Amino acid sequence: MLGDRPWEAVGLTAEEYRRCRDLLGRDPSPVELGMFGVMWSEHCSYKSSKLHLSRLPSAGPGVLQGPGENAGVVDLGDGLALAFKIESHNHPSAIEPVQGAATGVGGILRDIITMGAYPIAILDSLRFGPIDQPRNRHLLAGVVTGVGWYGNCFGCPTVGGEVYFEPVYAGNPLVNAFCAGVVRRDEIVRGQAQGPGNPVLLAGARTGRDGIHGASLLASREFDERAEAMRPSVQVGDPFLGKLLLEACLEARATGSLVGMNDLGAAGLTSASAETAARAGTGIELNLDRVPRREPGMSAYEVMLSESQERMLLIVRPGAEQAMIDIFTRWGLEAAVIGQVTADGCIRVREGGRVLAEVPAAALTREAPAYSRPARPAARPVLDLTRIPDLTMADVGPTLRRLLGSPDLGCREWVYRQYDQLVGANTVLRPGSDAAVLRLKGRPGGIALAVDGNGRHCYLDPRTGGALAVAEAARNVTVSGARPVALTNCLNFGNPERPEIMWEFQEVIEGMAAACRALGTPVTGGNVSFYNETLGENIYPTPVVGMVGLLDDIGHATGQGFCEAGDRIVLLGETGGDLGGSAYLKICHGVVGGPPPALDLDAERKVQACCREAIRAGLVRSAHDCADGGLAVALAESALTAREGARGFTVDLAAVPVRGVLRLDGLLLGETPSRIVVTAAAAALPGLRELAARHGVAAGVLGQVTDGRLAMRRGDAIVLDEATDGLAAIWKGAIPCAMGEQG
Amino acid sequence: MRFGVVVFPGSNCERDCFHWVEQVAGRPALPIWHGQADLGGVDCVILPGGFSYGDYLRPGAIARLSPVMRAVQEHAAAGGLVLGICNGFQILLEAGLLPGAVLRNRSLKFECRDVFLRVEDGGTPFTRSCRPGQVIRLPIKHADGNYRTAAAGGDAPPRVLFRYCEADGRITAGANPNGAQDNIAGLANRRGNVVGLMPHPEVSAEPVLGGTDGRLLLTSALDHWKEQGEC
Amino acid sequence: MRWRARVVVTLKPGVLDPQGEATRKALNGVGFAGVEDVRVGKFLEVELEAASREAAEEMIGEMSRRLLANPVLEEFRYELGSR
Amino acid sequence: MRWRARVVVTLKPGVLDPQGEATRKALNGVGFAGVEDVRVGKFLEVELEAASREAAEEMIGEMSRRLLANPVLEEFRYELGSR
Ligand SMILES: Nc1ncnc2c1ncn2[C@@H]1O[C@H](COP(=O)(O)OP(=O)(O)O)[C@@H](O)[C@H]1O
Ligand SMILES: [Mg+2]
Repeated sequence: MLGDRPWEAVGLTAEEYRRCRDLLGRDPSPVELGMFGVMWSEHCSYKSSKLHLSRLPSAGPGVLQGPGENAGVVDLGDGLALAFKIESHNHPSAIEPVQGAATGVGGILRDIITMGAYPIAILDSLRFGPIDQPRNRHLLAGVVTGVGWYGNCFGCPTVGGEVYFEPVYAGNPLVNAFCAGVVRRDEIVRGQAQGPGNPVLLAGARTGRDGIHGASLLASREFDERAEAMRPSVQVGDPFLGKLLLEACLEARATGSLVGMNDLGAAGLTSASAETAARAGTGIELNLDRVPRREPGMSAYEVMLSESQERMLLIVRPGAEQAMIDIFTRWGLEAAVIGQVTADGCIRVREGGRVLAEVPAAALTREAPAYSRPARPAARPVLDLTRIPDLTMADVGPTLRRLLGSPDLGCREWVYRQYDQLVGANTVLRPGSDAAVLRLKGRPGGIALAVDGNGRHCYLDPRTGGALAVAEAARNVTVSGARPVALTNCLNFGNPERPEIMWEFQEVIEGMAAACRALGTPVTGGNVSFYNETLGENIYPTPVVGMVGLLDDIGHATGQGFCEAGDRIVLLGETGGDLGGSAYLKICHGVVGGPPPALDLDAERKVQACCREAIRAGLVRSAHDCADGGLAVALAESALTAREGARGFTVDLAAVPVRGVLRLDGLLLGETPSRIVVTAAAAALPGLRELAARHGVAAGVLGQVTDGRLAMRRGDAIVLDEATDGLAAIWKGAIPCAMGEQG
Repeated sequence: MRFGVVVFPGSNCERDCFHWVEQVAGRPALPIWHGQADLGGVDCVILPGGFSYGDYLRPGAIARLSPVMRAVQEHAAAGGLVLGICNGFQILLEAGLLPGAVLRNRSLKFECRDVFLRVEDGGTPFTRSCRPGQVIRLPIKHADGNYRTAAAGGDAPPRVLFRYCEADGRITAGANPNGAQDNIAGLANRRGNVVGLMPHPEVSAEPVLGGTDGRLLLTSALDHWKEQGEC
Repeated sequence: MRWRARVVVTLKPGVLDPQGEATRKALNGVGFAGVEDVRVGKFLEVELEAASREAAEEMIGEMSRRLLANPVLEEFRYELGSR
Repeated sequence: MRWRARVVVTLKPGVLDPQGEATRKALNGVGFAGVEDVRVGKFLEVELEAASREAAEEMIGEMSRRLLANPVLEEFRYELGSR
């Protein structure tokens, strides 16, 4: 009845089919095969990645929940904790950008809610092809609409993110969504089906035919014409229902009768039941006749695999069923007892009295295949700087204009203006600075959040790139006044069946692991998205790091914008003039090559420690790290995002602490990491100098904050003298113009 | 003075409103469930922002049918204070408690940013502690704030409380974030006891959040109440 | 008896239509130069149970006035068919 | 010649319609118990200039596919009349 190659229909290999037959000791039934298909998909099983992920450090003093649950959790002190996680929704967003992005946000919100937490912040990390092409504009516009629609309607602020444009993402846009939520330590909920005999409820939306095989077919395969044909399986989000689900779940938790909870995401009911049972070492018996359905005539197979949104699986104490159902009904939601926890470790599926599936939960989860796929280093384009003439001083103005006016470095306001950045009344630092900062009501402190990952750097040297991603995310949190404590990561890669992709993956992980250890930021969880390949083209290896930092005193929140004319501008850290993989070479010379900037983890740790202490000591007024576009762009951004009356600077490049003799382009636009531009009142300079010396960090006093003009000298030669307003118009107009919305 | 905040399915600024009232008035506000037939005896009822019923069909269209809205109608008719913020304002429009309606923003996009507002009328319980002509700064965050008076026009112009303006108070097209007719950001009924506005005072009432002008509406209401000597 | 009503809700003439305007611009932009005006409204399909056609008409008119259309800026019309 | 097209854009059968669902619940809630299902779509009136009926039909079909309807989730139909 299943044909002679039954595995193909569910995306398994003949070998994998044999494996599940061995585990069952018989042929799988159609429903069972469907369950194996989704649970053993790359997306759900991590079969190509799990052997390597274990290399990432995951333990640390503040970590209350590491990898393995729906989200990681760190301690905020005084009985409060923060749950946070990042997820990808790349392929769905490529097929239908609005719904794909919206359901991505909905999914990550439910991961946080599942921990019993109240979501307080979303960040979105986006990658598209160049927006001079209509399709990429369509994707950017649609994805931003979708992220905004879900987050705004749900009522969780979107406080940060990033957007990159590279040709490699044209066929495979990346849409990664990060969410953080607060929960009392003693109220953390786990996705575990504890206690045989406990009733199992399905709550939220009704179950429909949406997204059948989303996990196995969309998220776990390279992307080609066939994907077009799968369009009917696109899920539709309902943020309104999502918000009601949040309220109802919080009430359910408050009853004290909630034993465990798990959202229904990829692989729907199959995954939620198998995961919760496997985590608790129990089984679950499901009676599909009780599942509230949206459409008639759905088969058991469809019910088990449906990826209908806004649903939760709840495990409750016996006798609490009706109370729970009443809560959901009051919020206008469906809720029904669909089964119970068992002791035999099996997921047993009944319908119409018949048993349609009986599979050990472990077989669907722990026993899934794990591959150590072959890996082979790949050559990367070298950089011959002798073929690229250095900038003359006369070039600097035009070059800066060109960079600030490019979609790569232009202002992101067009994006974040479409997001509610404020709901929740916690947002202290909004999008537009290095990290977002939120206060914690009724407490002295707060949190800082940033997402970062430079795919170009990772492509040129995956190991260094992986370390740089962690370092930049930590730096962005540090310059905002916080102490980085932990991170979640979303690893976006190409086809793992290609040895060079596996090599990239392993290298990135090694690099990240080293940086995590050096900076003391364990990885509490994340997500892997493979098969970002379209018609043979693979994306850059793109690890996106979502970093969490803590502020003991919300008063330490520090923005990147200059604050007051007359303040001194100090550059912390040495400039090495690293041009490899820089935004400058890409934008102005169309070159992506050479080694990415070298990262000295010890120097990185020192400069961040120095910056944090300076902020805590009240020595600095603004702080901004040097990233894409290097020193020149960092200085310009600080002026362009400055307070009124402080929108300019005058600096002398001769004061920049350098390693060796540098070209002008390397000095201004090289992307040497571990550098931070801070401003301080003149009176605070000695203290700052002394502090830097104590930390062994080079500190160059470049000049001071002015208003109205951006001016650079080198000795007494004028390098740059531009009106701030002119540059501001170019910078702010970059994306609107590219989107064809204004001249 | 007792404040209440109505909770509709899909409201998402109700917690911010509770916090706001607590911060400014110093006492908690009473939660009022959309299914309730009465307002629990509050003196001022706040309809919070958010996406009641997902903004499906039209913002506020479904919420205005909730049982609680009859109580709000009666409270308003009896001269009780009613404040609608963003979606709350849209609900008041749909319910006919304030004149006019909103369309999608001119940009067709959700717009989240700070705007300057010129206070046009300091004579209502919610604006009395502002100087007429005073310029305040509050954030907006909405996709449907493009205010229109009735198509037919015929009826009297609305009692405008706030207009979008430049930092110096000039009313310009450039200062209009959503295309609203005559830069209208907020208005009142003739009597002045029912007020609605698109901007969000509740998230801009503490220094740590970067603005305090949001306090004005509540301090006004409190002054008004003291004067009535009913505190 | 079971009925299907098709309700069309449109902006009253003269009410500006940001969506329609944007759609026209977009269409002109991608080469449909001949497009002179676009107005965007809603199309609702309502399936209902009612004793008679009159009862059904009654219901539809009523619900359109109360919910489906905003009397300030919109007008509506409908067709009724049996299922 | 000048034409007016009426384009109706609806969700494909089976595609979830949260808006229609919320509207149905609301209608049931305020006493329209007989309402069993609501689906919400778009209604567009497009005025255009085209040499012939064929040319106009051609244009409308083309613009509906490219812009007015989202082929992933929606389907469309239209009527064409001259003005
Ligand atoms: N997709 C997005 N959503 C929300 N905020 C964004 C997005 N992209 C960029 N931003 C914000 O714009 C600012 C600049 O972004 P970026 O240049 O990536 O900062 P950095 O270089 O410090 O990582 C940051 O505040 C960031 O949070
Ligand atoms: Mg930065």
